Amino acid sequence: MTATVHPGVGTRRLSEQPGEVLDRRAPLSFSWDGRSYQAYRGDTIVSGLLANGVSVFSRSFKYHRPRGVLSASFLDPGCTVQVGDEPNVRGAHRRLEPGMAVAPQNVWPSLRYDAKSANQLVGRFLGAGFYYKTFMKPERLWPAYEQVLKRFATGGRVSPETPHGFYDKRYAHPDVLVAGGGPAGMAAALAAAEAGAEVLLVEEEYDLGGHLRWGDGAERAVLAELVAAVAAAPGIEVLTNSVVTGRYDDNWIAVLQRRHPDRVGGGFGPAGSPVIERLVKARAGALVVAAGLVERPYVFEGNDRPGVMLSSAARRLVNLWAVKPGERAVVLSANAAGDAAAADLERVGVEVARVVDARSGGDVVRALGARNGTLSGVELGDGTKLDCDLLVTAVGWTAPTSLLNMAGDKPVYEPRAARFLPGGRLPGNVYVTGGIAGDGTLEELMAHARAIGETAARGGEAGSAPALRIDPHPALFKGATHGMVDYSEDVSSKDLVAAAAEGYDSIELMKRYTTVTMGPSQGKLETVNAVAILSEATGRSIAETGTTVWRPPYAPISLGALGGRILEPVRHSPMQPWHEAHGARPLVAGQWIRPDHYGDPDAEVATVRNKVGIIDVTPLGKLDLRGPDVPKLLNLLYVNKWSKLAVGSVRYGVMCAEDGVVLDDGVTGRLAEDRWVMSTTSSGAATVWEWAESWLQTEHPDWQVHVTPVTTAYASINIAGPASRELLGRLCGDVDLSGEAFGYMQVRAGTIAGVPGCWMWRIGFTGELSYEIHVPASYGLHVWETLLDSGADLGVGAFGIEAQRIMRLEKGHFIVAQDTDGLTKALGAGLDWLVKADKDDFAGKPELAWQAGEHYQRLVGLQPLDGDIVPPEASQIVAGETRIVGRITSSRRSPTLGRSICLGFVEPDLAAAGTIVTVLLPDRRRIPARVMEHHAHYDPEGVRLRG
Amino acid sequence: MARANGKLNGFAGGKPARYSALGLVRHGVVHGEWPRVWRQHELKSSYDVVIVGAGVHGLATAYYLALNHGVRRIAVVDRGYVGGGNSGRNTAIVRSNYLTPEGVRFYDRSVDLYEHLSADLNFNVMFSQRGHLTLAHSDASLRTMAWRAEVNKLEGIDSSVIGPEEIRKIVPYLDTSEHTRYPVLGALYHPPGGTIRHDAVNWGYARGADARGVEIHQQTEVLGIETAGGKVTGVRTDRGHISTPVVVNCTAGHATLLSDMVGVRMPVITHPLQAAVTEPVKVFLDAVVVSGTLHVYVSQTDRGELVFGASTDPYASYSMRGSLEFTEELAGHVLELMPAISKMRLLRQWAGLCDMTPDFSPIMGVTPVEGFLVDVGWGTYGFKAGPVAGETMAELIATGRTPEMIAPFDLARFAEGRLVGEKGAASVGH
Amino acid sequence: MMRIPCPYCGPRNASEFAYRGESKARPPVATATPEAWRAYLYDHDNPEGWVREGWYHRAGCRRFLRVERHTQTNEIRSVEPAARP
Amino acid sequence: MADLAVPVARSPIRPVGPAAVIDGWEHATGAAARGGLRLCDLSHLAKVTVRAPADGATAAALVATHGKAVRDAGARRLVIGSGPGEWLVLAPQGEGPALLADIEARVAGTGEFVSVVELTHGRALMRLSGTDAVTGVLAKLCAVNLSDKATPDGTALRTSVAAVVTDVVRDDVDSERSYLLHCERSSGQYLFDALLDAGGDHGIEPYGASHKDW
Ligand SMILES: Cc1cc2nc3c(=O)[nH]c(=O)nc-3n(C[C@H](O)[C@H](O)[C@H](O)COP(=O)(O)OP(=O)(O)OC[C@H]3O[C@@H](n4cnc5c(N)ncnc54)[C@H](O)[C@@H]3O)c2cc1C
Ligand SMILES: NC(=O)c1ccc[n+]([C@@H]2O[C@H](COP(=O)([O-])OP(=O)(O)OC[C@H]3O[C@@H](n4cnc5c(N)ncnc54)[C@H](O)[C@@H]3O)[C@@H](O)[C@H]2O)c1
Ligand SMILES: Cc1cc2nc3c(=O)[nH]c(=O)nc-3n(C[C@H](O)[C@H](O)[C@H](O)COP(=O)(O)O)c2cc1C
Ligand SMILES: [Zn+2]
Repeated sequence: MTATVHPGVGTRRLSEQPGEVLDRRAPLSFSWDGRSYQAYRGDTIVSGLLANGVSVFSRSFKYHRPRGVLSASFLDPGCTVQVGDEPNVRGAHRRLEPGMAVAPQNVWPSLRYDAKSANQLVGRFLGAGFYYKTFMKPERLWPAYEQVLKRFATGGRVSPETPHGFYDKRYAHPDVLVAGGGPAGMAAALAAAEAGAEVLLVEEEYDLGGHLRWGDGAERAVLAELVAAVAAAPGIEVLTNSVVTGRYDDNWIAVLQRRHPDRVGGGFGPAGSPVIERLVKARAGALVVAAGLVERPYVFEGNDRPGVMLSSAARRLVNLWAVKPGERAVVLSANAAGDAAAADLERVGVEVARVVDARSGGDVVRALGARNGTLSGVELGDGTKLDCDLLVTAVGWTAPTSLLNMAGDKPVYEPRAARFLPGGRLPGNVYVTGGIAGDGTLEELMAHARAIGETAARGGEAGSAPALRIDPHPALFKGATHGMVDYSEDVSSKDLVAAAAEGYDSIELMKRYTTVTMGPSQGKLETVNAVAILSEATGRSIAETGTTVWRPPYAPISLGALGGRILEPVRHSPMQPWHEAHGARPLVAGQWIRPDHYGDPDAEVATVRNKVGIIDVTPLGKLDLRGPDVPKLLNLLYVNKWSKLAVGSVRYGVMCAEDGVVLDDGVTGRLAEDRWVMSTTSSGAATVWEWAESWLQTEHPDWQVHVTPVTTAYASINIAGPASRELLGRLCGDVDLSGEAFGYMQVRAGTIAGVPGCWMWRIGFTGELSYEIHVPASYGLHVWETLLDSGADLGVGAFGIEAQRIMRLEKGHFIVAQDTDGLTKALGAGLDWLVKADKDDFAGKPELAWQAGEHYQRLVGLQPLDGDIVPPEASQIVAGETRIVGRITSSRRSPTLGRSICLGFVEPDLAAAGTIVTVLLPDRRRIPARVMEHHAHYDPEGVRLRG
Repeated sequence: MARANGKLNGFAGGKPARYSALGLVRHGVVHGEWPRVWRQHELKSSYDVVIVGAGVHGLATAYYLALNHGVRRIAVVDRGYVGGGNSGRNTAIVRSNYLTPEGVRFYDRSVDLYEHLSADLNFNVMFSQRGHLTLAHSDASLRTMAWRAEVNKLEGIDSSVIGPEEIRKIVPYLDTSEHTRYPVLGALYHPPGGTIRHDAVNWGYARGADARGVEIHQQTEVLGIETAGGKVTGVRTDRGHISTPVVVNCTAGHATLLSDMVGVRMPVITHPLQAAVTEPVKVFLDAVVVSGTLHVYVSQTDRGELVFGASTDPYASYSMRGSLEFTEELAGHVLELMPAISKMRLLRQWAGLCDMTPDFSPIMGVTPVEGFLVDVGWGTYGFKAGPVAGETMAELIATGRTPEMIAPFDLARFAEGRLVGEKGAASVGH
Repeated sequence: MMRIPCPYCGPRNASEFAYRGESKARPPVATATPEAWRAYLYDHDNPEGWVREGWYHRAGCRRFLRVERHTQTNEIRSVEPAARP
Repeated sequence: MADLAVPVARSPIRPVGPAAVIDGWEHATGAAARGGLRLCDLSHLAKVTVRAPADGATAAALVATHGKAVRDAGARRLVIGSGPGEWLVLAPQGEGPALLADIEARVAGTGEFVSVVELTHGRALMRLSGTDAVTGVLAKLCAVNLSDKATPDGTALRTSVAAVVTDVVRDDVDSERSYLLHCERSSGQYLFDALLDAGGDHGIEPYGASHKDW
């Protein structure tokens, strides 16, 4: 077949190739660096550009050398481009789409004229790690130097305008997950499916087939058969343009599914699916790794010039995308792949000037460059110089063992084959087959794959299938000259040798010092060359030298895909519609969204103090406790005593952890002989439930107690203020609310606003006469609205958290975790009166017993002498210039008292009432404040409360 | 080892060449080789001090022992390579805006030392004081930030609480709108905080210590510690036995395994801590941004990658394999903070092993076994403390007296109930 | 992600469980010395190897479990209810 | 403001589309075609939990074992073995008190330590039904294997769905794939919205079931 350049699209486009993936009926246009080009559907960005004669796609990181195609695959380091607002797109992988705006990214000011390429000249001074050796002095100049260094950062650009797109996730449970859709992967998948397994077959490229896709007619025939068989097999789900990115504990496997332009909905669902990428999280019964082999570059001078490429790149360009990679080629071949590349090139009309056979000692010494840096010729080992614009190398393979290493395996170097092989230290549910595992004819590899697929489906031992053989291969890593090892990091073999000589002479130190293998391809192309060069420099063998650690992800994953949809549960009370309708300012309190206030918290305070207010306290934790042993549990959890609580009564309690630190507080009431309800703080609800369960299940499984969380089974409303009795009385006919019948710290059950099954407690955080009512949650909104409606003439109003905080501070009630911290034990919080050391046991008891003899700060009420100054919370209390002797934990201006009030910690010798302490304000003013007799600033005797 | 002696081993004139820009040019022109950063040695049969762990703590301790106290016969042994533990895998955030006065003073001394370390070591450690922001998403965390700021200011640290307006100016990519799930209400801003090239610190200390006669032994694992009459007498390694009266445990995540060798119990649990980097993009983020509520922090290196950290793994483990859920949560939370970077890609994740203590403070000083000292419990935050820990541990070893600065961090505090209050403000640690 | 074979629910992702740390016996409150009590609070074996520890199946059966796990491989060799015999 | 004379019960999930009060409960009344992917709020159903020894007389009386859901009372009720020694019983709207009394009577004679708690108002309940896509949509939010082999019709399990602890019951209706999802009340709206989001590309439709039909 003679090759001609296709007239319509592109100057290097070949006529139709038998294995091509182009849709010649679907031309498309796209732009590159601001200019418009034509290509076909099926082209990658790079094949489309090459077809148009563009062969330089980026500039290297440090020296700004021009870069072209190397591997023509996802890994290709020089083909990273910007697409719209997406940085670092792999141009040799990503398919072109109509209208795509592609730009080079590591250039300044332009790809053709790149000012930073001047670095090439000074490059000899900028060896690896140069920055460690300079800019130390003068110290004050370092920040300026740093700004210069930063400008050399590689990569594309992000945009602040990029919307957080639609990224999806799903879970999967395949019996067998196959990584790699080459012949081995497909054969393994088919055998596993035949054995009855549900199989997930994942292929990184857009199509199944692996290397068969760019192979000869016989290989394409096998490919067609395999593809048809996979399509027909029940139980195989195929994901293409998808990559297995990680294998984690217990075969938890991450698969990144990328958009596939040929599939309905991009492969994500019905047409029009908005999904950009999807992370599939698979719990696989077995993982079969059939990742094939990655072709390894050869290190010699000029090996990074555009025009020097791997044999697989040349074959892919010709056979998949019908692109002529050059006009005159030299091929360095150490294996069949190189020979096949030479044949392919000849077939399509590339003049093959020489096939240099490395198996018989042939070598390439340097690639010569034209003025623009691209390839103009090669110098061979025998000194011959040949003109060419294409140099193809086929010097061997690297096994991409990354997934196996994540599973605990260590690659082992096989000198005969000149590559690392899987080490065989795999967990029982991970299998390997195909080229990554060994050599053989296509038939032999597929037979092995079938055996492995069948074994994996059964959960059998990997070793039961006969192993693949290992063929000899010449060891070619670095030639006679120095060249590029890590293309994306711009690290040369000279850098590596220098680093080794400086003492960075283990592969891990060398990696960190030179940054070799730390770039976007993570060493898949580079590691083995780096290891070989280090081995030569130190005289240690390659096996002794070892590789760096392979880590997830196998291929980079977008943050969008990892993040997925935001799943942040939020919780709302039944009264939320009312709050929203009435302009409540939302307060985020953990998962709960609560009304902070409705516009004027001081006015809300006044309403409560003078009339009556209602507040939604639904998030208060509520645990239904039943069983004969509840008093035992209460005695264990709380620091105070519970044995004698009468039916109809409630009591306040404080819980400490085993280290004596205050954990939570709340009231617990006894509703019936064997039924109790414990309330907890809103944020402590889950913790206390778990705390109770842990005691019951681990220490006292014999106790008969059932704990049921009922926090949101009830809408909780506190009705507070002098008119609260009147208001509640209007809605509740079946409970005598008089002070005599229903006293302070009592609980009653009854019907409110027509809703039966409510209970009400006479308690209150605000210090006013108040009733905390708990109504079946579905009726919460009804009761809330009814309270407001029927109390209109009493001046009832809703109040929010802020008003409640002001009032509780007026009353001196502490809030756990605000007025206590991670080390505050009960006595420090002023709870001496509550702690009952004569109880046999309770959580944290020993610590509290010992605390009495210790030095600890005490929580006290404080008032600045100047009542107009409100010291911000966290203001420190100081003695002398800087000695900290306490701090303000809560502070507000009290609208009721018309002055500032506080709670705070002070050293014990300052805790006596009347002591004047110095508060240091954030603005550095020092103000005097008086330690008060009580925590409460308002109605310390609780007259109003009991009223 | 073909060239073990001769070229690869030892400085030409016994002194390291000074690094300088001029030196770079000279080496560039004449293609001379730089001398080794540190030398290789045969293991001797005895040393005055054996430091276990060639992380920043072990190396800095050796360096200051030699530098400040003239101690010479020091061996730093490590079962891997220099800086291969947490010191080589941390996110390299340095700051001093802690909560307790003792903590603030201690870390501030470290920042001081770091500020001059490049010059002192003649090795550029690239300390980048780009500013450090700890976001507050609730009034509770705003209160803790204020608390820290107040204590910090009293100790003379540049630290204050700033509002969303100012935050936006420092970090334009941050979503400071009110209607996010976790609105940004404010932040603790600490201008001298920043990042450092962690490897450079490790190598710089190693080079400096080596130049002062310290022997650094890589690939040397301690298998046992010998005692007689309650005193340390020697160390058993996989390369042979060493007699020594002093062993210093600087092994971070392996701290209890080493202490177990002499029967010293320590309240340390080893939790993996993971980190990750993205592919590089052009620099768009200057400051270090931390969110305790969202368990994540991020900075951008001069190379352009974002470096992410988070909270420790939820359960104790010695596994450094890492997990997918770490990256998922990380990305989800980062995108809540900076929704515009969803197209950046995560390049690599890794883990270290953190020695967590009950009060988020280290354990430093003597133990019940004479001659067995510890400098552990550095958890998720100990890289920044390397210099000061080295300086104070060296003083303790050389003088036998516990410096006042580290007295609060003694091992006995747990049995005596004197925990340090850093837990009070424990957010995402680093 | 590690999987924990819950005796009640079957194998589930570790993220459904809350880690409770090494299982330790609570010293008798009446006689505990500060040393013994604080060893209970703070001391851990922290081995690199097999450890017996508590897990709570928070998103499942809500049972407290005692799990034997290897801290290097995360392999689990036994799971049982946490109730002390 | 609504007419406050008669108490109205409301689900934690706000109705999408038209709504009406039926027998004291506010209901969405929109319809969705059978066969399509759809989601319906069933929070109005009566719910009672029972705690008792896992293997005693109470357990025998309730029939369902942990992990299974069985129809009872002529299919009017669903007894769900929601945990070891823990059951959740569902019944039509308004039957909460009767259900409670009935179960209490059934367990009274056992002599076992039993707690029966009505949680009608404390939990949210919804049904996700439709074609095969149902599994795909739920699999976006729930890590448990939803295949027929692993979790056939009649399976009950508690797990995390969209990061909320949820009882998932495979409860096919007329051989159409269907799941009941039951969670703590205040997260109900969030879970409902998360399912609508997950099913968005499959055209998920919210609808209101007749309160007697579930
Ligand atoms: C992901 C991550 C992020 C972090 N981020 C920060 C941060 O931003 N800022 C910060 O200040 N801190 C951070 N830290 C914490 C910090 O890294 C550590 O506290 C610090 O590096 C500890 O240093 P080290 O010298 O004590 O221990 P390491 O550096 O861990 O060194 C201990 C050494 O001991 C060796 N060793 C162990 N056992 C033996 C033995 N038996 N024989 C011989 N050698 C042995 C190990 O090989 C290791 O090299 C982070 C940690 C991690 C893991
Ligand atoms: N002649 C060539 O050019 C060439 C190249 C490679 C392999 N081979 C030969 O191929 C035979 C082996 O076939 P095979 O099937 O093992 O290899 P293969 O290279 O044909 O197929 C492996 C496939 O796995 C995919 N893959 C790799 N890692 C992946 C991951 N993490 N997730 C998803 N997909 C991933 C690759 O994209 C590739 O398509 C051997 O004979 C080998 O020598 C030949
Ligand atoms: C601050 C910092 C930045 C890093 N940047 C990169 C990077 O750009 N590329 C890379 O491959 N790894 C990077 N790493 C990770 C290292 O490659 C490596 O994973 C880490 O040091 C842990 O070592 P290990 O993976 O060998 O166990 C970075 C690590 C740190 C601590
Ligand atoms: Zn369970």
